[in-house]
Amino acid sequence: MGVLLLIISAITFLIFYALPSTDPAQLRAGRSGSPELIASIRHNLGLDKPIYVQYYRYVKGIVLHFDFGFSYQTDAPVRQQIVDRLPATISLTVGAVILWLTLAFPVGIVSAVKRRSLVDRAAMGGALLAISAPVYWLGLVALYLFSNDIGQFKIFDGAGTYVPISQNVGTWFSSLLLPWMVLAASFAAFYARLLRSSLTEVLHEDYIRTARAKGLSERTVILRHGVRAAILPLVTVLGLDIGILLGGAILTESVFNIPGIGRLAYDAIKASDYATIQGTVLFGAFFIIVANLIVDIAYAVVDPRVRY
Amino acid sequence: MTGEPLLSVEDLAVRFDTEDGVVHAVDGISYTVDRGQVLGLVGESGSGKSVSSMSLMGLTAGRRTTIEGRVMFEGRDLLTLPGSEVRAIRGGAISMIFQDPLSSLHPFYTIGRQLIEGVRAHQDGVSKKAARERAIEMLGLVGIPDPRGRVDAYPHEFSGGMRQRVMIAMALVNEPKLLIADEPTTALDVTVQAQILALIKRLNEELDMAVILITHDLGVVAEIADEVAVMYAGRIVEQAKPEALFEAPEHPYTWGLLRSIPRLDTPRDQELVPVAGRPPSLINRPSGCHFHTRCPYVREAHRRIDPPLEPVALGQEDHVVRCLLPHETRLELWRSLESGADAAAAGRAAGTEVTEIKA
Amino acid sequence: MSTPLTDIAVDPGAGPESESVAIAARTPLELFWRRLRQDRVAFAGLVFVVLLILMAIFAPLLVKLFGIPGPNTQNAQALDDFGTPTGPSSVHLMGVDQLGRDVFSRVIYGSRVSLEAALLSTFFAVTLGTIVGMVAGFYRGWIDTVLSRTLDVMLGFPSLLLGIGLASACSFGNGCLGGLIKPGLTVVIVVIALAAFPYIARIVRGQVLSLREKEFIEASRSLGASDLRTIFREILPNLVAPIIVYSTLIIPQNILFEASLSFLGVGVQPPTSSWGQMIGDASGNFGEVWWYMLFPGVALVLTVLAFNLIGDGLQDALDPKGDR
Amino acid sequence: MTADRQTPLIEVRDLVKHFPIRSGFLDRGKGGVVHAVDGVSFDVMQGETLGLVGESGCGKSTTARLITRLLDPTSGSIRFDGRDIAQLSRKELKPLRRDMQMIFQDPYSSLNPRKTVGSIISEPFLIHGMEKDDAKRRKLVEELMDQVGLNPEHYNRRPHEFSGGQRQRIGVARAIALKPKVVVADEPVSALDVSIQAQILNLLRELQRDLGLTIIFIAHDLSVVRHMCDRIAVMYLGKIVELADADALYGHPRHPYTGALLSSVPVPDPVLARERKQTVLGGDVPSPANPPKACRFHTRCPKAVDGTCDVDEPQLEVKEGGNIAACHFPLADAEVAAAVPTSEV
Repeated sequence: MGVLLLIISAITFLIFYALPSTDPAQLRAGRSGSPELIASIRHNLGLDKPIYVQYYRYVKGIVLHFDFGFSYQTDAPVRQQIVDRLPATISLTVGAVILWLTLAFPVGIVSAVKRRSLVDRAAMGGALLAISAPVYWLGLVALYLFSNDIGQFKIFDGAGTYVPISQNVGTWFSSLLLPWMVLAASFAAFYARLLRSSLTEVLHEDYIRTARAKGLSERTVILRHGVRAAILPLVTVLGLDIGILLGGAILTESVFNIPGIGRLAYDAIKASDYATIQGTVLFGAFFIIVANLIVDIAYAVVDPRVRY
Repeated sequence: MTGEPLLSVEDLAVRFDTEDGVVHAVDGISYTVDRGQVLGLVGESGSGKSVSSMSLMGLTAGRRTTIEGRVMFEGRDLLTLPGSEVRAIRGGAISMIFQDPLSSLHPFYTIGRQLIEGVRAHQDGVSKKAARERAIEMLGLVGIPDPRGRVDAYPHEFSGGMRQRVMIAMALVNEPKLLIADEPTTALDVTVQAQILALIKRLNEELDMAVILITHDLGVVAEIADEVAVMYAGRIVEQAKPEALFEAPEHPYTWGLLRSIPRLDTPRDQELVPVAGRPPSLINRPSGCHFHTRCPYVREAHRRIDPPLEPVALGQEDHVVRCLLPHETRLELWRSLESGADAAAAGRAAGTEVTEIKA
Repeated sequence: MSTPLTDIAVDPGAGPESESVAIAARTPLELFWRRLRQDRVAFAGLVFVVLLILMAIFAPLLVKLFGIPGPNTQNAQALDDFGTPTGPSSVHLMGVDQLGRDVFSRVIYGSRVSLEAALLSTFFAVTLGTIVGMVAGFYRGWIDTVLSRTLDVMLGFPSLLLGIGLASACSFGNGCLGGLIKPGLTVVIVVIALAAFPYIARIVRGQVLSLREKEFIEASRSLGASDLRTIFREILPNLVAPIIVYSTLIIPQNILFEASLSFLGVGVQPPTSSWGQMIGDASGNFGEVWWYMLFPGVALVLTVLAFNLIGDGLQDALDPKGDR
Repeated sequence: MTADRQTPLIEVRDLVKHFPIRSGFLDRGKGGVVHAVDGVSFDVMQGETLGLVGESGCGKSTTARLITRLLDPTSGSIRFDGRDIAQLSRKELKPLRRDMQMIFQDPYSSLNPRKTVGSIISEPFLIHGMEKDDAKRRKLVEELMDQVGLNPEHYNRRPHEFSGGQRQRIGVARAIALKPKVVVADEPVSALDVSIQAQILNLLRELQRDLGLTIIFIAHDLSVVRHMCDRIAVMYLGKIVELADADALYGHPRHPYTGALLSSVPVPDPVLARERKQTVLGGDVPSPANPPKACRFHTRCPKAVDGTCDVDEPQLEVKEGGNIAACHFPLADAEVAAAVPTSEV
């Protein structure tokens, strides 16, 4: 895991320090920076050192002090920025996950059991449509239709109304409702499809026949014996998805103007703030790796054949 | 009890609607099973032996499946009973075991849990604890060493033979009157097969439990069956007591089965006589006698006339066969075949013409 | 025992498989076409995609045919007195954008970017993924370990974030790697291909691992066939079908990826029109100029949906267990 | 039958194959080895059919793959025609492959579904650069098809258009295409329906007669092995426990395992089945990853004696009647007669 992070950090470092044709020092100095100013900034940032020395310093900072350096834009420590933005991202992710799982399970199960029925076809058609729509467009359409500022039907809070949960729980909740739904839509669709195909496969297994032969009710057969085995592929995907979202739901946060990590990354990109971009990428990778580990453990919990 | 059979299957037909056409998997079969009797259903893949028995319990039901006929069990027709009542019988009075015990057990649950579930599905108000005791008792009955210690193990922690014992224990928890065993030993080694067959036979005798044993192995039925039915292309083509069937088989397909396998009880150098050709399609079934495409003794009429299943001769009502050849010819043919003649020679000896079947 | 694609005759959803019956032979390809043709929804998707490709190819011709302005023609008259773009009208079917450019025309041209980016990146991803997957799966051992770990690392990247970073890093000046990766479409294609290939590689590897266990591979080795021969003559032909399926399944993903990058302003650079970029442009004032947000979005959704339908149809058609 | 059968074509000595156990995520490297084949020695005579028989996990298939060098042996030697091939490289092996061919178990997975029958059977010629002329090669392939009982007109069909038995014929044609000296048949009929098995068994015998083939015949079905083989080696957990001529092995098995195997085979004769006193072994075959010490059969053996069988490993030696068996307490004739249907004592 540490190795993986090291590799990722090296690659991101390469991408953001070696690849760009623009000079960070120049960016920092601004448009009118004199050559002397640029040179001094370069020296201060250590940019005049060989790249491996720069990388070594960077990694050392992270490992020893959990220090991702300073934003070129605001001079604020990247770490602090990320920590500040984390609650919003977590709020968005957790709510969306709960929402999409509560949607996906019943739909996926019913579709698998009533394969090729009207219900199944309608659900899967809708799911495919939801998967095909980009989340930011869905967000814009939702805002246009339902937000209480510019919406045609003023139902939900609009973009940019997010407040931290510590400030006002009610506002926090109502401001996130629309983003949750939009973000959960395509995920719910994807999970429902995944569960349907996984459960369909499981329902052909011999042990399902055994369960039926035992005289168990169809409900028990499907929920206890079928779904239990069918969630295995969902566990993997869920772990990764949560990891990715915690690393920043860039598109959703942009559209709804939620001050999360994704929004931070987006702003940093717009401003060519490489230190911040790199910090968020590494942070995102960290979440994905942690999520992977949790998935491995969850696997062993779900499937007794897997041992560690 | 009266002379009423435990199970009586009448004209059971099972069809699957597929992309390629309608598969006539089971084509009107009838048989009865008495209390404590072991019926062996023998056939090759595609003969309909598994489908027929699964269909008794509604396990082949599906949108594209048609099941017809009557399946009378203790006075009730299983095919017309409402789902909840069929479920009460499934795993209760009739239970099943399958070919591959590993895939037939749920990999994520302990065997104890899977057994307890079976008990509690059929016996209302049984406490978990009592059900667990019952599970342990059954595991002991089927010969699992240290059942109390093993009850919380997962299926993957057992060997193949032990898993099949677990399956049998699971089938026994509700004291079934009929056990349907679908190729129960096919996936097992021969020494373990002997153990499992001995176990089934023992349970059959001790618990007076009837058994339908489905297998492709004639040796297996000879070991434990009281009655044998040979299936071909979705139908029973011959049925008799094992002694009669193995001693004086009357259907050319049965001859083919018996003569095409090497056996330990015949001379080592005995020639094998394969059944020519390949199994027929169940979508476009051959006309007339379904076996005519592979039968060396086919006559023109056999391609048109579908033979009924009838007694081989007057006074031999418990040996039935579906064949148009005269009884005497059949006896003569088998006699020659048994003494080592090939089909052509046997035909000459029996005075009947022989057609060469192309593969 | 494994059952080949074609031997399934008995409905596996209903009947036990041990009773599968040999029936009228039919090649997997025939079966596949037959099933696909019966799948009206997938077929509709296919028709849509064909039309879309024609539209992309003949975009200039179409624009002329409809008699509408080119994608970059700014029509000041289409803006009202306050400089606000006007909505759908007989002149501009889908209205105009802030610069007075015809949205319909831009939507038509946008299909070029979407298809080009998605198809080329898919092609590269599939090529690279297939090679890596085959090598890893066939040789196993340390080669597999190294390649698989690398794939894990690549899958461990937050791909959108990284794509954005890479695209933005390469989108200024002369691009990166000494101008090898130029800003604009090239960057987008490289980023998408890099993000997508590990998935293909993983799937191919899995397929090869299971094919490798097939006895015909052993047979080929026992005849003395070289590795190359085994890979190309025995394994590759068996990979064609799954590769086609997974390609069609990642095309829509890649279309969305391109659109996301362009939406965020790090994809295709203006004035080239791209659906994602149009939506991004519209996100500032979609309250008033809804048409500039709506139409490119609808085009995007329909295109992605069409590809998804095809992919689903192909997957169903090639699924040996397909019960329909 | 002929003097040929006195000359060994293949001499296997102390052949060992251990597979490392790949274990989970955290206990990697701790894993032991599976003793798939653990010191096996035997000869295969010119023109004979040698049977390797045993239950799953006994190492018979691994042995076949070691002899054909589809697997690399851990140790031991395999002399083929006087030359040790155990350590040859793939390049050095290539010319040898013409003389040694395999027939596989599963007629479904042993034929590439994407190729035509013609190209499958042509494959050996192409690989070895023989018969480069297309027309000639096609003619040869059609002759081969005819020889194994396939219709040469089906040259351009694909495997899925054939039944299991016909597919197995295709596999046989491919194996004999280069006129090999040895054919290793690994469970060639166990995946086939019973009515079809005999077709393939008869074909193999016919080809052996016509081509003077030496066959190593691997099967778990003792009846099939008895029918096909001149000499038989019985394997248990990676070792040969008994080796004898077919008549001797079936007539008077000496190893209790052989006896139990023979006793376990169901016989399609209800009268015999009822009268026979079956020896039913307890338990399952132990895991080859952790085989029992000393005599590997002692955990299931009805005749095992504590202090001997679990301490002292028996060696293969000639027992009464000429059977070679590895057992401290071989079966006596009386025991054989009671339990074994093929008993001739």
